[in-house]
Amino acid sequence: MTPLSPLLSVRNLGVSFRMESGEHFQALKGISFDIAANRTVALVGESGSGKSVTAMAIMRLLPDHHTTIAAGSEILFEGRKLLQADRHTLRALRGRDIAMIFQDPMSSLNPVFTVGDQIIETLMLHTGMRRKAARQRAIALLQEVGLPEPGRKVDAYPHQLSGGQQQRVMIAMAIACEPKLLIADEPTTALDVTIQQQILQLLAQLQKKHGMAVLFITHDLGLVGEFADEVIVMRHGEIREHGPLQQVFSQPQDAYTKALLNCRPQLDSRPARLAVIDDFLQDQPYQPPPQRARGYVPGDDIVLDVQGLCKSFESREGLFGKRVFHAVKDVSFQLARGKTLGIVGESGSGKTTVGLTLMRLHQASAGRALFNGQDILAMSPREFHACKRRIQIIFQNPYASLNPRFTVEEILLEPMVLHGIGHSHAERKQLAMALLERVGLPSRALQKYPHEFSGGQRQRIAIARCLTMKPDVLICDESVSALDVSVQAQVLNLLQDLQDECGLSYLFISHDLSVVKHISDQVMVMQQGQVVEQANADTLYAHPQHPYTRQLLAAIPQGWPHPGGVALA
Amino acid sequence: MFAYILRRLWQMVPTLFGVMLLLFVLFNWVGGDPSYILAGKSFSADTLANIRHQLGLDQSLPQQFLIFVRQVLTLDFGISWSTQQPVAEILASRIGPSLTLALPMLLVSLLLSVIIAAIVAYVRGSLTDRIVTLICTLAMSVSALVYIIAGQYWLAHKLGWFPILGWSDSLATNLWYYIPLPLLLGLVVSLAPDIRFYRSCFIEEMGHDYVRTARAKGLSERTIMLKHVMRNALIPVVTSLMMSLPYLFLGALLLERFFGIPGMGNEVLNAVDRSDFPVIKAITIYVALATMLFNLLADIVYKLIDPRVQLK
Amino acid sequence: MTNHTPLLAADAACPASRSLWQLGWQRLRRDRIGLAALWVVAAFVLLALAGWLGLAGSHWRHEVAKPNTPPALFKHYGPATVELTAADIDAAQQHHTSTADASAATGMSAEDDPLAADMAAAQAAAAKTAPASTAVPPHDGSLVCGSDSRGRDVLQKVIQGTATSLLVGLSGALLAMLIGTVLGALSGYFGRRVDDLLMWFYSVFTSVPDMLLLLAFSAVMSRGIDTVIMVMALTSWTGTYRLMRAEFMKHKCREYVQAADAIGASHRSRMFRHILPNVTHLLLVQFSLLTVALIKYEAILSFLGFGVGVTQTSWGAMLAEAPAELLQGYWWQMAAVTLCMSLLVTAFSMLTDSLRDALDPKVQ
Amino acid sequence: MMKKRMLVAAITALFTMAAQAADMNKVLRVAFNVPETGFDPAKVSDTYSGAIIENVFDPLVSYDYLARPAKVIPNTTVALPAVSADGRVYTFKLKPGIYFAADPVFKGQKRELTAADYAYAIKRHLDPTINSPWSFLVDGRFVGADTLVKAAGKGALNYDSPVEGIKALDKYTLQLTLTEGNYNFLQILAMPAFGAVAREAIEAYASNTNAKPVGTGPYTLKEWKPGSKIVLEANPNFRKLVLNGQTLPKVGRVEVSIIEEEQPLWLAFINKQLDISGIPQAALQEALVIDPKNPLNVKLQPKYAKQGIQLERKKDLEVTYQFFNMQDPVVGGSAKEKIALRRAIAMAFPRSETIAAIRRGQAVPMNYVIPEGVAGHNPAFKGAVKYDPAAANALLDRFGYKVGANGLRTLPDGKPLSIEMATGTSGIEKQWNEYWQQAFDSLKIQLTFKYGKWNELNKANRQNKLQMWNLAWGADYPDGENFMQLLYSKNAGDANSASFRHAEYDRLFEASLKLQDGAERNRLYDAMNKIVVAQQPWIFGDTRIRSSLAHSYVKNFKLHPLLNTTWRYIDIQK
Repeated sequence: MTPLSPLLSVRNLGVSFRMESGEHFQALKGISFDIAANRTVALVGESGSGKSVTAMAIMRLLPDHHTTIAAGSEILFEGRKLLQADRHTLRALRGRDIAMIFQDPMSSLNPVFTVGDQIIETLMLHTGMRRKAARQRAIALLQEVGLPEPGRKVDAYPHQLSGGQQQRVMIAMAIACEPKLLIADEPTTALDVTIQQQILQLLAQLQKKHGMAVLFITHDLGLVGEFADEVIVMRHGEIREHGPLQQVFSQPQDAYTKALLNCRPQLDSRPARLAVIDDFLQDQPYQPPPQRARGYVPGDDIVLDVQGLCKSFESREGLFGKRVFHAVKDVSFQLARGKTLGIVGESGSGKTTVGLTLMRLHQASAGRALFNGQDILAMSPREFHACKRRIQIIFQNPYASLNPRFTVEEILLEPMVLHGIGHSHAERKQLAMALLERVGLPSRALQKYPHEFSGGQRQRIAIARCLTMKPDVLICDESVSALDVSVQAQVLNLLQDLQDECGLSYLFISHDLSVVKHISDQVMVMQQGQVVEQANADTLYAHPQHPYTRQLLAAIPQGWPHPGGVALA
Repeated sequence: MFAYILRRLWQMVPTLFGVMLLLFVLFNWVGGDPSYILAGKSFSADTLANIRHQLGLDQSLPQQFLIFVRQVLTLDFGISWSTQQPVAEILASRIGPSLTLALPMLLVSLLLSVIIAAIVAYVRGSLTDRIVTLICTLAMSVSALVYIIAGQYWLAHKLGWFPILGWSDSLATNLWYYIPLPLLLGLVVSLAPDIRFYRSCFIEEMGHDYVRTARAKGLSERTIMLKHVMRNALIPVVTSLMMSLPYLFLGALLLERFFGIPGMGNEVLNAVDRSDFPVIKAITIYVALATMLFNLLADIVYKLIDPRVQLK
Repeated sequence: MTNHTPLLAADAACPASRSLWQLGWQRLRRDRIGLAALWVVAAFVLLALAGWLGLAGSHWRHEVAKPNTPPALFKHYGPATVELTAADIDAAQQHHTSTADASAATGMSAEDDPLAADMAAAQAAAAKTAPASTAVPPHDGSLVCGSDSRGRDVLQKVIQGTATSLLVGLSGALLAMLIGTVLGALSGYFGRRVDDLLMWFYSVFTSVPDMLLLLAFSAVMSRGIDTVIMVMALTSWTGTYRLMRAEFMKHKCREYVQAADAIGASHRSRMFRHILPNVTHLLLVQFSLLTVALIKYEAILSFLGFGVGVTQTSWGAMLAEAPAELLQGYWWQMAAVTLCMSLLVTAFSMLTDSLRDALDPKVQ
Repeated sequence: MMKKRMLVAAITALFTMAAQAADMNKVLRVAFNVPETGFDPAKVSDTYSGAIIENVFDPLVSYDYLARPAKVIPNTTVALPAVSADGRVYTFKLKPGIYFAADPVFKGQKRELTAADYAYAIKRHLDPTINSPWSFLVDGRFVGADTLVKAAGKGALNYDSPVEGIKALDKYTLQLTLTEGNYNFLQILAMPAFGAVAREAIEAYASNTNAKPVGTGPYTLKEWKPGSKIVLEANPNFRKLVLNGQTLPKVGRVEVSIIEEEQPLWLAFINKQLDISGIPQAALQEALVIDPKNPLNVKLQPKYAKQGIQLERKKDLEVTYQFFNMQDPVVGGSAKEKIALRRAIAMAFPRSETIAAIRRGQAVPMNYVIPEGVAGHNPAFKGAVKYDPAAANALLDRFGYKVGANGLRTLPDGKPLSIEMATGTSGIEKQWNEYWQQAFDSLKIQLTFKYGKWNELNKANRQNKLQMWNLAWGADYPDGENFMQLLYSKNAGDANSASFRHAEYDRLFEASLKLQDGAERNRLYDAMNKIVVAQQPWIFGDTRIRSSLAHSYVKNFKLHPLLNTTWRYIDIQK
């Protein structure tokens, strides 16, 4: 193989799916790219851009019965035509020459076999190793991917490992046969930032060490700077931009690429409003907006004063025993009117529990939450009912937070009916239409069902629902985490606008430090149910006091050269 | 684990109590008065009172229930009201034939249905799959009664392939001579729904991400099916199997009745018919206990197959 | 400000919005097998409706032919037994008496009978108004499905039986679902004490063998459709309970329910306005499964003597006559019922499969 | 195994005159279609258990197998008993040298049958702790027995306390003294329930006498699986019994299977899994060629006749009847309009049709309370009303049972009329109900059914909660008194299930008790029957004729009108 001939060559790949309705959906519209040996190519795009389809097409893992590969498509691996290869050839290639890591390691590992077995299986299949030797090799591999106590963990079942460890196992399995090409499909999306950082570093290391080519698929442009050589930006099944990393980041040619680079909140700047894709698709060049100052100032009106909030869960154990799990331990904070308090922390830190407990969706174990001087945690359900409209919550998953059997009208009118807002149906409907307009949806959306909207639109509907009650405090529980960056920017802008207009106070819960930095006046860092640090946003990010905060900040992927920025290792 | 089993056993107490209460209410309320059977065709009020006294029916309901509780605690249900045989002996003699029919049926049915289900799940969507599914659906649509009546009439009587009915003391004779026809008819009834259920278990498992991983590893479809999918699909299979075990004792009621198999099902019918409360009580309590124990066993086996399961 | 929303630009051209139900219906319409099954089931329901309304099968109790006439197509295949009639018995009796000592023939004389005068008058009145003998012209050999042991048209019986069995299946399933859903909803939604109590209730019911419950319940109630339905509902609610309990447990933690809680929706509203519509598709599937099971259950129940009374007939009641008929070689009633039942049950099962796929919200 | 048993039998036979005649290799396979309950003669009363008891225990007297009409002959006695002039004292002389079947209870000793055993057996029927279903046959019958029973209270009878009426005079002499003369007494004693039991066996197996029958009869119980299988084996200790030069019993082993469903029962016989069987109702037409001119004239279908299958028939000593509860405010009472209602229902019931369709002609209509074959029967009496629904309707019209707006008749006072009929749930009962429904429909009277098991309905009837119910009464002994007492007012609520109370009937019945079978008594019976016909407490049903089949290799196959089984006479020659 000469260095000139690429390891993998995708030519004019077109893939379409037969939808259930019988229509065909073109997932890939004839894309072409090469991956040279020993190179890392990042495939970046938002959901629905066709990046995963590309990976699956290379592996020939797309379901046969409703997939059509366009005529003239070609995938060459070391000169071999993969699309025409028979099953046997494919099986020999898969796992040995081309390996793959998937997004969700928990479901991608077979739950009923030990991780060792699953690695050994690959080894025995492709290298003809004996079981004993394969086991030794598996332990070595686990060691290599940095799994602690590999000798013991080799006999562990997937569920006994943490998410990060599971992903390490997946990686160990993928690199077991020293593949020439490793396809990593969103390998870190399901993981916490600190873990994500470690996995990325591990992948980079292994790539160097084993001399693999890597096709790295992600929706987060921010991740790829760390170790990609080339970047391919995809949108709607087409390649928008393809070039060396440096070039794509520093001199993006495509408006979409530019937009992607700009609509993500940055740690070092806080524009009054975030750029959105449309800003770049217009004719005029994008003018960066002015910066916004944030932070609590003395004399702020405190709307919510939480003191010593605790929440513990009990589970049965043993014959009569109970185990108590303290999800939230002695959390205190103050939320100022018209300001935002950000809560950050990794999964399991208790940040969501704080929100749910304040909404009384969980019963607090101890503590007080003074809302306009009244302790809402001590209220009777009847008293609290009146308070409910003053504090509202927006959930993480826009797909789950709207009742799929309700029309938007029903969704919006329900709280108004419950709280006696508006005097007649017509009046309420009028109000609902106005609110829809306000969150950027047309009024004819009223008659539609949630499943007919995209994630961002649904989140707007959820916001509109809260607005019907004119709340004082809005708890945003990972409200933008599930959204693509471009949509995320729109929703964040909307939230900001609403705050400016109505003087809303936000309790903004997120694991994304950049987003929290962008939107928050004050930030509270949580770890294992406790608050480790709490300060004005700028102070906290500039001068983190607690080691954990520092660790979190260090893990933020920011390794690309952007205007005015310096790449961090 | 030990603590778990202990706790589960402890939890059975209220359930058992409930079963007893239900049983007591049902049969004291509705079960008919057995004294009228024992008294014969012509009798005096004194005789009736005497019989009621002997059966303990003249005691107050709470007292009767207390006696019942004592019987359950000692697992001694006394003697049958209609034949005056010790209930324990009756049950002991009935359980063997029931199991002789039910166990082979269970095993053959399990084996066949898992194999067929795996095959059709493997070729899902194909003609074979559709034909098997159709046959199963059709087979399920015919009443068990029709199979038994028609099977006995044609296979045993008209064609003479099997004996009409009968039972012997020798296990071997039963197995090779008397069991085959009821077994066959039982299989026809039970196989179809099992195949359909297991097929859906297999197909559901085949849609999981780990199958994709296995393919990405380069495993053959057969290995994926037999190793990865089978093990996971076994979980619902084993669970449903365990749940069905207690019903083995009673399940083949119609078969027993038509083929002269002296099993539990027939005994229950007779006991209900004769208001033979002690026998009904005993069978119900035993079946209830078996149900609970097999449920526990199902959970433990579940744990053995699926390491994710936490016994709480 | 982002009031500008190109995302909805194409919205104007969008077709009318469709609920998940409508989507499900669309999917079902595309499923040829499912649709065919639906038509078959619908045809049966129509037939049953006609049966209930007396439009079809209402003459099933009329004796229109000689007993045990084979179906028209198999006219010559029926067993050639001679059916006795009342006249034969009367004639034989006359004959018997005449050979006995006629002089000793006694009975009740007029002076012994307190009603002698009335009897005479009644007999006279009856003789006067006696209509011409209403012997029904026997439909020999022209009945599609033959006749039963009383000379009733099996086809009419099957139609009437369809009506009853379907009624039993549908309403039994409905009632069982009602019990199962309400208890399951309470149990799954409220959890804790309520759940403990209902779970106890549930495990008690599942621990007692179905057959025994059935026998016990049927023994306490009188015979008839209503009893069969009640008994079935009381013994088969547990499956639905388990399903609904699990679903309500799952859904109550879903964000849309929490959101409803957050906006102040009451428990009742959350349970029945929010969660219930989201599990109804499962209920629908469960409903058709149960219906099928209960239709088959009814057959066994009837065989064991717990079926409908003499003024009603059902598939089970007809099958219960099968062993006696088969002994004499009269196979057609069993065949007719089995055919009908298979058709409906098969269609129902296929419809269930299609519904399961069509209504699955995951498939979009 | 078999040889060893025979050896033992041979050795024991050395000491007795009894010869083991039965061939242990011959097996007779028969079936019951209803489960038996047990084999203690004093505890069970069902026919099926009775059939087994009959073969294990020996009553004092029995019936001649061949003589028709049935004739009582000595069984374990030397001769028929000497009866005192007033007909109250019976003295029995037992044959010496009759031994009980070997049983561990006798500790290896041969146990001879004595008069005390019969005294004990009879007393057991009086024991309040046993609750004998036959107690109605012995209550108040023996001199001095009442005092003993009263002394026992609810406890066990004191068997050792002497009773004047039941006395063993010596080892072989039994003297029974009745409180009043009874012409049926010997037939009562011929019932299997009065077979001799050994006191030590009963006491040893006190907790389970049903499973441990120890008697002197031709067979012993070898194996019992309740409700499933009963195996009898020839009793090696059985006394020498010779009939027509053949030593009985002939067959060494009788296997009784319980098969409740008609289909397997019939198919099992056809496929030679059973040697003797009745014909299930459903198979009657398949098995028999019935002459429509005379349905009682039947022969086997040629296909079965060709196989040499033997057909035997007997008329059951029974009547079936649908009774009205005479105490019921709607259907009971002796007012004219009540009689008219009952009469109309009787007239609307198509009895001949049911005999044709359900009985397949294998029954004769009942016209007299006493069936044919029982002393006192009058074949000339025509008691049943004529089937005439039109006249029945006219009769109802006359008495003011008007047809209301809903098409149903009301009571004369305008209240709704609805009649409830008790019934079981079996298939055959359903067939009957269809005809009842038809009858009531033709009268435009609303009919509902009360379904229940026999014991529940019996209880309800005793509590006066039924209106109509169908019953059958089989002869306990072939005498008219056994039937006429069914309407005696003192038996109301018991055997008199209709609770019929009629002073004149009672007077005639009491008078008839003092008479022996004969013209004088028959005249009283006729008068009583007229009352029954006039008052209509019953709707007369029919008397069934039973057909039994045996395969060609079954020899000496013959039915007896009163004996349940004839197994001991049967031989198998394959």
